[in-house]
Amino acid sequence: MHIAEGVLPPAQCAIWYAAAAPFVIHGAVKVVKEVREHPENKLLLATAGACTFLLSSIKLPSVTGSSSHPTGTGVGAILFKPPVMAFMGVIVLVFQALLLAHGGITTLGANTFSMAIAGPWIGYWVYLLTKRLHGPNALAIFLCMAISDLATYCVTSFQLAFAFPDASSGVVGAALKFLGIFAVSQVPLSIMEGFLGILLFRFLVRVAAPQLAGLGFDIGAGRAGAAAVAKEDSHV
Amino acid sequence: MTALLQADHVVAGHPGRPRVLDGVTLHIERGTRLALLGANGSGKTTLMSVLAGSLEPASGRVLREGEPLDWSRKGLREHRRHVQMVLQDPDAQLFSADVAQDVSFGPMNLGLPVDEVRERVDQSLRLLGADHLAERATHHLSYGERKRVATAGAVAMRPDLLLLDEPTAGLDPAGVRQMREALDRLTAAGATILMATHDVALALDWADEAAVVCDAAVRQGPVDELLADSGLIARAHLEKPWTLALAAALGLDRRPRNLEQAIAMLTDERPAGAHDGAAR
Amino acid sequence: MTALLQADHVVAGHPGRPRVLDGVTLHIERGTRLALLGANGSGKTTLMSVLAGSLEPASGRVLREGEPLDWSRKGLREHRRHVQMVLQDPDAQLFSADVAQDVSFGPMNLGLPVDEVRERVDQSLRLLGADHLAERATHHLSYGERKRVATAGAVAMRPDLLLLDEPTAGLDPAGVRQMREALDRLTAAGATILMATHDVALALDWADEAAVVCDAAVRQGPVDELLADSGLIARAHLEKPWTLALAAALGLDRRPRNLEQAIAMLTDERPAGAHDGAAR
Amino acid sequence: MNNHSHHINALDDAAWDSPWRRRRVGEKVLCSMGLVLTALLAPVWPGTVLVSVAAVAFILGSARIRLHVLAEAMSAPLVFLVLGGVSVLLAVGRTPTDAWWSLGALSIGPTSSVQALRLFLHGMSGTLSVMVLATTTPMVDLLTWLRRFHVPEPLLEIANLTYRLLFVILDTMLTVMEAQRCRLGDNPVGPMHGLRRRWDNTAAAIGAIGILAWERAGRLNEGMSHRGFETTLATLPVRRRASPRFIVITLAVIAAIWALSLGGTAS
Ligand SMILES: Nc1ncnc2c1ncn2[C@@H]1O[C@H](COP(=O)(O)OP(=O)(O)OP(=O)(O)O)[C@@H](O)[C@H]1O
Ligand SMILES: Nc1ncnc2c1ncn2[C@@H]1O[C@H](COP(=O)(O)OP(=O)(O)OP(=O)(O)O)[C@@H](O)[C@H]1O
Ligand SMILES: [Mg+2]
Ligand SMILES: [Mg+2]
Repeated sequence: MHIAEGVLPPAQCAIWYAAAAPFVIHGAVKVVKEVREHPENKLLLATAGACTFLLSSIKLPSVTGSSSHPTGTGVGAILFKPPVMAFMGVIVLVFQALLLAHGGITTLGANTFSMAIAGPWIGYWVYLLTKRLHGPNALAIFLCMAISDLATYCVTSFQLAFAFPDASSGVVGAALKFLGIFAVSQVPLSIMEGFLGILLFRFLVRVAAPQLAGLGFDIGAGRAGAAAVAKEDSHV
Repeated sequence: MTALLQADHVVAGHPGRPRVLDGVTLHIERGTRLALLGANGSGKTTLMSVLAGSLEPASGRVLREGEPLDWSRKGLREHRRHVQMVLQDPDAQLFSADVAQDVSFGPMNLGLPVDEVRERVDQSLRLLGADHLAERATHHLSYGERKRVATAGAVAMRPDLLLLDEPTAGLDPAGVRQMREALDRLTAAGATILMATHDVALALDWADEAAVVCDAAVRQGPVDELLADSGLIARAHLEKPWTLALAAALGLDRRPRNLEQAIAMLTDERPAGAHDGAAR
Repeated sequence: MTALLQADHVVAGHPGRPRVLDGVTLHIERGTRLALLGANGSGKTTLMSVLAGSLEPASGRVLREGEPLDWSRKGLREHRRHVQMVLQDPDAQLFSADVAQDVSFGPMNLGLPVDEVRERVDQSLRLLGADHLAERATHHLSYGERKRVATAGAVAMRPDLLLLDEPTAGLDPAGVRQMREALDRLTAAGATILMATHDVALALDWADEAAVVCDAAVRQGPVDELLADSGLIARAHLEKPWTLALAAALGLDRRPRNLEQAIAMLTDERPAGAHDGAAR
Repeated sequence: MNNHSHHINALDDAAWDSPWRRRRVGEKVLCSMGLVLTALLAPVWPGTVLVSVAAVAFILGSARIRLHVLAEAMSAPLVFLVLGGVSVLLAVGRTPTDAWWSLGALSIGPTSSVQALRLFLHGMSGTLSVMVLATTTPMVDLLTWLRRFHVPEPLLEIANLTYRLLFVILDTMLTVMEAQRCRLGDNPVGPMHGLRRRWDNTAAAIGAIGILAWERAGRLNEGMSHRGFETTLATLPVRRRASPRFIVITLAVIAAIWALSLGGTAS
């Protein structure tokens, strides 16, 4: 769910651009440094970007047959770490704006902040926290996926509320309104995405354990992004 | 005459190219071996997707045993018990860690009891000559092995009709031979097979009938007849199989289908004197 | 005798399989058309990667014009001016979304002036019969078109030696013919070509020499001789090309390489009828 | 893999075939962004409406994009705009004195409806303005153009590769999903349409797509190293002709919109 082009007033566009910039620049610097050392990592990052983009076109099974789709930033946060996702998120959002008319250019800052920064970071913190508390892996993944999805949608709701405060109850009322409306699709979706995350990682552990280990999954955090990926890649 | 499967004035395509097939009619009789020929991008794979129930035509009908295909969830489930398609790229259809598990994917989705699933897996691997692979990891298989396992996955659904998209492409000659033997076993076990291929010699040798996709339409007929039609061959970017080209060049009114028949034709036809020598 | 490129007792492989090639020796003379044959997984692609300077052998040497290949960054850059490889899957090679831009990648890496790059791009697309594609999106091309563009990308480096991995696989017969015409133009323009293929008839017709990868070693020789060797053919999972099989079955001591020669052989030999040809 | 016009590439296909492909990217960006800013900054009435009209005229008239491509592209943002508009239209809380309609805590009044209309019109005109760029300029051209702003080269290369891989992986994705459908992966027997198995199967499909994508990236990496890839992906810059006429028209249209809107509010 991205904010469409033209919807935010100019001042707010600028504010959200300014808020997102440090994270994106931080991510971009990391990415540049990373690929200067390992040019072959360009491809892995590009793959991650392409997959994130395409993930949003996969339909999730549901009883009603509605067409909800995953956002996938949670998987990205676990596999590639949030700073990298902040930068890749911008690319994906630009592509979505220009290839799918989903989102926009002036609203890019706001959408980046919600989808590529707030979602992955909050999800990732929850993931680390759960692991720190010795929570089971599955729970950590579930919470990371579900909460990064929920965080994205909460931030978006507030962004819209600031732009369009409710005629009678102001920003808070508007935020509740947007939260309420989008909750219909987003709350079940985030839960589904959480479950999907568990199944997905279970599948990956079964068939691609070495690659996952290479990415630093479940072996220890702290490895920046795709550093280890490239080494694995040579014998995939 | 109710065909096992039949496409009736089908118009189908993809978002960017809505009329890849524009009024295609095709009959698949039970027990035939049907070769599907045509240029790159002519729409062979598209036609197979329509027949398999994966791509709904914009207009026209697909009939199974004379009954129009019901494109609902339930109808498609029923259809796929009878018609199975194997795609060209084996990697894209192996999604389990080991071979037996992968082959069991379809039967499990049919909700069969575990014992029956196990039996079907064994049997279909055996038919494809791949029973020794059952316990191997899918990503350790060679290309030819992966092709056979992917086919076993479809065979395990016990379909009446198998749609195979270029089952021999990329295989070495020995691999092609093994795949052909597997297809012969399947035919003997009662399956009807449609095979898309670019190999005209293989088509002529293996098939009874051919369907050539050309200019968004299909021409169906006996394989040796269609492949002797120079006009059609040029339009469909095909070439005459060498056996037919040879017979034509020698001015012989025969249509040998493979090396053996070509040899027989040449030895038959040669003057008696030469005969004994050559017949060795 | 200094070969254009030469592998000398090369041992090479991949992490899981260290000795795919175990002491391979191969000579590529300037101007030859060399066919590389062998079973799936025998190591054809591996050998080509070694020759292209992309996979360093565990032992043994690669020599270009008699000089051992220098595996440093600088040495490899020099090597790639002379030797270029085209992979089987065109998508594994086309990274740019725009055709002309993609073809320009190699020449740009050579640090050539933009005008010369532009000229090379045009020329190599023309040689491959793909000049009309220059402005198209890579992802809008058909499979055959992508194959030709990928080859153009290598040709734009103006290499002495082109290593082509199954350039005709997956193409329809017309596409195969076009690719062969393109290869003929390249040979006429002075390139030496090594082509890996599973199509023995194509190898026999096109190549002067063949190299068969079998049991981790390579046997090199005249193509018609190797492809008439039944023992080798069985071990290497190949098959005898039909022209040779036909000649052998008819007891003729000739090795026709293609349909025309086979027809010529049969018409030569027929009028004479009981002629000794058959009586051996 | 060609022409996989999943909805993903309707706009992309249009851009590649657009008669404006030969135009300088900068000119198209000027046109599109000029309209976007006008939509955002000019008085809502008649500014946004004029911007919409101008954008549609550019897209359908001058760039000759087919109507159904534009209509299809606009359908997704429309859903969002309608949803957003409705939620702004319905105020919650104490009913304002000037409300036209109310039901419990919900009400519609002049303030909320003006806000809703503003959201809708801004959104429509902004999105249409961006479509001027999206329907006429393939992503590669845009990325190549960004080079002149000294965006670090590796970042542009990653974006470029992402774009290329998008189509390669889309192809893989469609194949994997079709393969699963063929064996009833999306439609298994079981309670609630086999919901449990469907979840497992979806996870397996996404995982398989991920792994295949990974493998393909590895192969592309190999292919590029065969072609001498070391650090940068240098390619030929595309030659384009400048069109002062186009710039003048663009500026004139934007100026006219401003004049009309400001004149409109002044009167
Ligand atoms: N990157 C790799 N990592 C590990 N093993 C590999 C890799 N590439 C190839 N192999 C293995 O090396 C062997 C030789 O592979 P290669 O690709 O050279 O065969 P090939 O003769 O080209 O086969 P084909 O005709 O199927 O293309 C095979 O057993 C293959 O599984
Ligand atoms: N998913 C898709 N989306 C859009 N266009 C497609 C899609 N799949 C195929 N096409 C297009 O439809 C046409 C027919 O494709 P199809 O794959 O059926 O050809 P084919 O006969 O199987 O070719 P080949 O011999 O190369 O496999 C082609 O022009 C192709 O580009
Ligand atoms: Mg096909
Ligand atoms: Mg190979």
